Amino acid sequence: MQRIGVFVCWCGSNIAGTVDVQAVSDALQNEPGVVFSTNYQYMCSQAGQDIIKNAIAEHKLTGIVVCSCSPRMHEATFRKTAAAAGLNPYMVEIANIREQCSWVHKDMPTGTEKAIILGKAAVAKVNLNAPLKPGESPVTKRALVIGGGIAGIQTALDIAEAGFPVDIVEKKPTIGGKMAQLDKTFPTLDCAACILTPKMVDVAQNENIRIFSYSEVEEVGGFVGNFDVKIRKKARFVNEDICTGCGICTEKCPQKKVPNEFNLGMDNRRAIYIPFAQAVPKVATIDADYCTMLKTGKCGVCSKVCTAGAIDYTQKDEIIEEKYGAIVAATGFNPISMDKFDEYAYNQSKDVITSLEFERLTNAAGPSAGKLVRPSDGKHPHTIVFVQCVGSRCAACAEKGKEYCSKICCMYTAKHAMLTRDKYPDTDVYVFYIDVRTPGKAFDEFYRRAVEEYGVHYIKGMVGKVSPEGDKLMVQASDLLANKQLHIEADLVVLAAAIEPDKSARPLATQLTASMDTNDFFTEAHPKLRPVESPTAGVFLSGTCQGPKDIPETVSQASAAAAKVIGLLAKDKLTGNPCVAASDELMCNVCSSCERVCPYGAITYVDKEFRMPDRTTRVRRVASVNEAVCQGCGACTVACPSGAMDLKGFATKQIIAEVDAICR
Amino acid sequence: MKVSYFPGCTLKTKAKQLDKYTRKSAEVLDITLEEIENWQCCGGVFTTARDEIATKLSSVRALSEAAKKDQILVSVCSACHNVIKQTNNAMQTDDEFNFRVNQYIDEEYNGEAKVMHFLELLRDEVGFDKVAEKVKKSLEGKKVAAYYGCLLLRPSSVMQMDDPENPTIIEDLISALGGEPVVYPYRNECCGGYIALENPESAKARSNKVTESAVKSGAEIIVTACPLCKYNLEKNGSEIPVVYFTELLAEALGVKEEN
Amino acid sequence: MQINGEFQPKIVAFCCNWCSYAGADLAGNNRLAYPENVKIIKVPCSCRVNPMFILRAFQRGADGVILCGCHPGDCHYTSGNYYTRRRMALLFSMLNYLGIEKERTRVEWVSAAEGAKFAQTMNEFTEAVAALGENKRLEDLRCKK
Amino acid sequence: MNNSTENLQKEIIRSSGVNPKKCMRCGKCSATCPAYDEMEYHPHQFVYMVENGDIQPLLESKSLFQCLTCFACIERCPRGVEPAKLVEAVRLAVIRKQGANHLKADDIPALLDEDMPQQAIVSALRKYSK
Amino acid sequence: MQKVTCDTLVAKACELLENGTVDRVLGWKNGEFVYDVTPALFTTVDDIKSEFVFNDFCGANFSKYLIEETRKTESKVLVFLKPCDTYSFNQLLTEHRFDREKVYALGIPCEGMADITKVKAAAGDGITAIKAEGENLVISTLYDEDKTVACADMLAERCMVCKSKKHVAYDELLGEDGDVIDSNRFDEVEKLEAMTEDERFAFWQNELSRCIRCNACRDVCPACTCEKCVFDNPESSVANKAISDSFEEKMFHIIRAFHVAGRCTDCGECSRVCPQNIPLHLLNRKFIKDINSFYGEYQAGAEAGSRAPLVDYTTEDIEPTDAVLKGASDNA
Repeated sequence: MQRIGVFVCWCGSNIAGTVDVQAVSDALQNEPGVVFSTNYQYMCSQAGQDIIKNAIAEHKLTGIVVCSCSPRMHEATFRKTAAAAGLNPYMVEIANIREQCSWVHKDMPTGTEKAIILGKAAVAKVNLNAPLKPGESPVTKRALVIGGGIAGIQTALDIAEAGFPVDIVEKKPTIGGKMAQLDKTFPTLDCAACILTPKMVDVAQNENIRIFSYSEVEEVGGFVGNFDVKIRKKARFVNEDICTGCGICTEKCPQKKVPNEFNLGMDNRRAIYIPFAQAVPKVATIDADYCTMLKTGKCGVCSKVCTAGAIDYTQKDEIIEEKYGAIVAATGFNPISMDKFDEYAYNQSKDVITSLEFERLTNAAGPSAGKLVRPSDGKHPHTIVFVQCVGSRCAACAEKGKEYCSKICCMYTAKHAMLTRDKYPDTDVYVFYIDVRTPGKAFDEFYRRAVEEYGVHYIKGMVGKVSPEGDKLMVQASDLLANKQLHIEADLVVLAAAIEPDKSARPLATQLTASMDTNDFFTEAHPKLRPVESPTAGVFLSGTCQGPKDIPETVSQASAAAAKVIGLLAKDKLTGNPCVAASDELMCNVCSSCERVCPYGAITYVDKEFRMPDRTTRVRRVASVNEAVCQGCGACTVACPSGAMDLKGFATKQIIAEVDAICR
Repeated sequence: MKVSYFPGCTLKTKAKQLDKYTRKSAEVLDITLEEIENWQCCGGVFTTARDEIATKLSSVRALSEAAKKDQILVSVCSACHNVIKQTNNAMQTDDEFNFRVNQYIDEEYNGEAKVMHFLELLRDEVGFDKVAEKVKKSLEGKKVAAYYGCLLLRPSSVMQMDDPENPTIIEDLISALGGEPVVYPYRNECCGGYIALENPESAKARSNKVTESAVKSGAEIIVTACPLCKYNLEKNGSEIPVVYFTELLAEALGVKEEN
Repeated sequence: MQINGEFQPKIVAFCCNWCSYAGADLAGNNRLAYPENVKIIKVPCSCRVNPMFILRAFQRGADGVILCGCHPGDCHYTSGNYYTRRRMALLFSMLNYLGIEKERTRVEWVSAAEGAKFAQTMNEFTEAVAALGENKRLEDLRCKK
Repeated sequence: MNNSTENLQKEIIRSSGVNPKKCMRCGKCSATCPAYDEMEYHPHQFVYMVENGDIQPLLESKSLFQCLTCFACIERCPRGVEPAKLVEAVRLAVIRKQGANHLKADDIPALLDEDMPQQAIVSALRKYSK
Repeated sequence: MQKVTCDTLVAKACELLENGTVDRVLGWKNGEFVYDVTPALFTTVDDIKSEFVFNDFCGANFSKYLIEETRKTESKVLVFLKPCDTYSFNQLLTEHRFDREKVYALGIPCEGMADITKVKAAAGDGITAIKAEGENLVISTLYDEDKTVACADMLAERCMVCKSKKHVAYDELLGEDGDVIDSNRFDEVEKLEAMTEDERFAFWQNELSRCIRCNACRDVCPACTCEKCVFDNPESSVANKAISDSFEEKMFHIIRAFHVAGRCTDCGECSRVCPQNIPLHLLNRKFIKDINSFYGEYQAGAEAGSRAPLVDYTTEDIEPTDAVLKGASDNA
């Protein structure tokens, strides 16, 4: 029989406000196995933990139940407390009477009654707990960073600086990501390329970093410390080791009509191309969708002009297999499609553009060499209307955009407006906003300067319709403060499109078994306390794949993720999860059902000698669980017809005891 | 192909042309229009209030009739189509409305019928390519502006005919008939509708915007599917002719009587 | 159970640690109320739930049993919820074949981010079970207090 | 808010099926409205005023009858608020009262011309009278 | 009337024993009554010649016996398998329950077995002898003169809806092999599905409340071969060896049916041996029918090594809520 101690936490008034904690500790006092029951204001505090430690010693407790917040919050805390007092940490069970009781129920009687039942279920479970000892597994000291934007670059550099090898997988031909496409950055207005490209060069030169550009993650197996990853290196038809990046091929290629994705299709590139001058690796890539040679077998100009002999039309996709100890997702974002917002006429007029396109238009390396002109006729625009929140803050029921605030648009729009007025004072600039959100260091000051110093017209209201008429854009909008409907004749309309996670993130999350929210942003292990870890051990999050962020935030998070990775790789061994499956070999039928459902291949078969009642021995094959590989899902326990397979920590008897306690 | 046909009251009176050319074109395109027996006026507008039951019963009866015959319910008047489609949607999605409507009708109806505008029928069931094959007298050189108005497109979550802000269905039909579609920004803005009755000035302002925009974009003729749109645009002094799309269709198919 | 003459169903919810259990926590964080009738049992994955647990709950007087797991394709263990889906499809169909009201059993996919869905699901499920009244068909009277 | 206003507010919300609380005050409905200049109270104000129970001025306003039911505000509202439905519900609250029809059958002949389609008459009757 | 005679089987068994292919024979012998045929293990030619029987009452499926038999020695055992038995045989092989090398499987054709309940109903009590004559059975009783009944009228339910006359596994086949039959074995399940929930509950309560928990269904079931049955294992939390309550019985039968779901070959032994005549096969068939309708046609045992539906999945599987509706409305 266990000797169980029950500790009911008030959590200040969080629990005690809706649950009579004294009544709970009194009621649980009489449960089978309970020898001690108490309550305290903050069980997780030092004083609270001391109460637990003292009780363990004083009452010779063999198991404890803490009625408190979610185990996702403090289970680890109380396990450590128990361990410090000499109790096996897996003899601790948490009754979640905060998130799943006091916070969601209305009054004291119902809250108290439910808390008692939850407590009873936890006591019933602990009565059947057994001490568990986690296994150990080695750590592969190499990290994988998926995505080569500023987030991936920063994470990789920090990990490499700490002395661990890192691989970056980037699906585009170059690293750099969205930041490489930007012109200036808010609120300091320093040039994006000037601060990004040195970092890209650092990456290229760092001996600990390998870049797999034009590559994608194909398959992920294994678990924390021991991931097995297959990377598909797509054929770029250029030998990376030989290509010098001289760029002659990209000038001679006769296929000139390929929309240039780096400039968002606002100009053309060749079929063989280097995305931009500072690309890393600076290697040419052939676009197989457009290359005449690859499509028809006739051309070969690039091969002829390449003095290095780097062109290889027969190149095939290559699969690289590598082991990693940690994986960082840094897959970034994209502006959403404007197809569902054609009241702004994005698909009807070339002069309605997104902010990222505006960014390219003002960039010295962009399609207009930095001159702000209308894409339709190359003329200078005299009236520009910026529309904020296009697709952001949409209700789910409207089924068009995103429910969240994209966070960066207010600031970059202020930047665009300010820079326009600075460079072209003859231009009228209107910004239509719902709210201007500027919570950041020097952000509001920046926005105010746009209004006060640069004379940008900020109008509270929304644009309802943009009508292209002749070479003008008729903008119909509301001015809520003046209570007027406005009609502005504009030359250029710039839409602050909502941002969304890159489309590659969802399949990647599935491969990583990392969870995502309904918007396809990766979810954190804890929204406040573990913001750079995914709930899946060994998988970390960097940058906008976790939520909208500006550059400084992205870089901070990237470094934070790197710190977590370094902490993991610095260990030689990892303690595993002791809640793994175990087979009772006497009962095993060898039917192989468990083996068939195991997602990890953790089940093998061994020959076992059994002593029979007549003292003879018989060799029988039985299932055996590899504890280092088993992740403890429990699929096998249900597949097993004889009940030979059970799960430690979530044993059949334990769960049934909980069911019984709840239904009692 | 046999479909149920709901002409609507205006098509029996002021908009006989719309009805006549629809029927003639349908014949050429092997569509049999079976007019719903004893159909009643749809009411012209869909009252959005959820507790308006009686005004929607005539639509439900027509829908139920079509569902019984397992036929698509086709109308050609934008208003009828809008009312019937919205009513059908309410029958499918609003349980309370559905329950109350079913108290009034003999046989239970739960939104089973498929509702299509004649344009959708041409696009999705016949195919514009098939329509193009039957063209006898191409509209070549004719610059035609499609006027959608409100009722064909909105609310798009219910109507689901086309992109509500940048539709192409009529333009595609015009192209199929050999004409040159003119795209202009006001083709999906309101003509003023029934406001013409009590505030003609408001209707005039709306309609003028539409016709001016079409003319500015180089249109020679405007086509519409709605008798009220046609009335408003014409009444308020459109510089260019406004005709039903079916008239151009019949012309191209060679079944328009010269008079 | 009757409280003030009103039937209060007993509802057991098996929740996957990685998704719906966290979803329930999120419902708590956001103070999204749902009936106290719902008592959650944490499992590492929905595929840990043996049909025997569900039958046991009914036998011991539960009026409804709901199982929440990760959305198909999002299982923390890659495929656990797919097995759950098959097992429960067959079990629930069998229970209904035996005359057990189909509204008493349910599987719902609730992610860690869907606190609102969790609360809404529990509200709906409790209401549906309450409308059925007491589970008399699978309850073992000996287990009654 | 007194009782009768509160009941009226509830009734409008119920019959329209619109939840004005979803509004984030962006003003896109008013930006989009073709009849904006004919109105004393604009679509976004309808939503705001119903939400606040400030309904009396709406009941008395001519704006009620200027909405064209073109659904553009419904189409473009980023929050799915559907202002046009609210306008209709307020209008119904007025014309459903005894003798409060905005348009009477007897008035119609004077408003007609020979080209006006039936559709215009029935639509107007639907919208303006009960 | 069986096409293969007892003499043929005896001769074959003796031949295989004598030439050393096998050293034991799993066969049938008479029990207390003529219709009470029981499984038996023969080790000598003499025993076979004197005791071996084969007639219309040899329903017993021997597949399950092979688990224990093949563990005893290294030598081979001869087993007679009717077509339906071969499905169980394959299923056990799939689950690695016996050593195929230690079995000599002799496939025998089957014309369907008689149901003693039907015979008794036709002839009355006190049966002393049953003889097969052509398509008829001649029944002698203590109290009455001989009665002649058509074999076809005496067929067991499972044989009336026989799913297959084809052997899916054997070393040697006696006589001609048949075909998989398009049977209407799900008709009764469909009838139940068409009832209301209340009617179904009443039906099953009436049936299952008769259970005396003799465990015969479990003991005979070729899918119930666990080293230790959960119902006998106090650790399993469902152990309960004796009848205690009508509701408990329902639990027992649901759990048992679920345990064999996807593995049951529909051999019908459970219903055959039930002393209370509970139509237990209707539980198993419901699972088989649902599996077919949810996940595509699957017959456990049709192919050795196949992946059972419950240890398999597709990403597009039906949702449980829809499954319940589909399971109930397929034929409604």
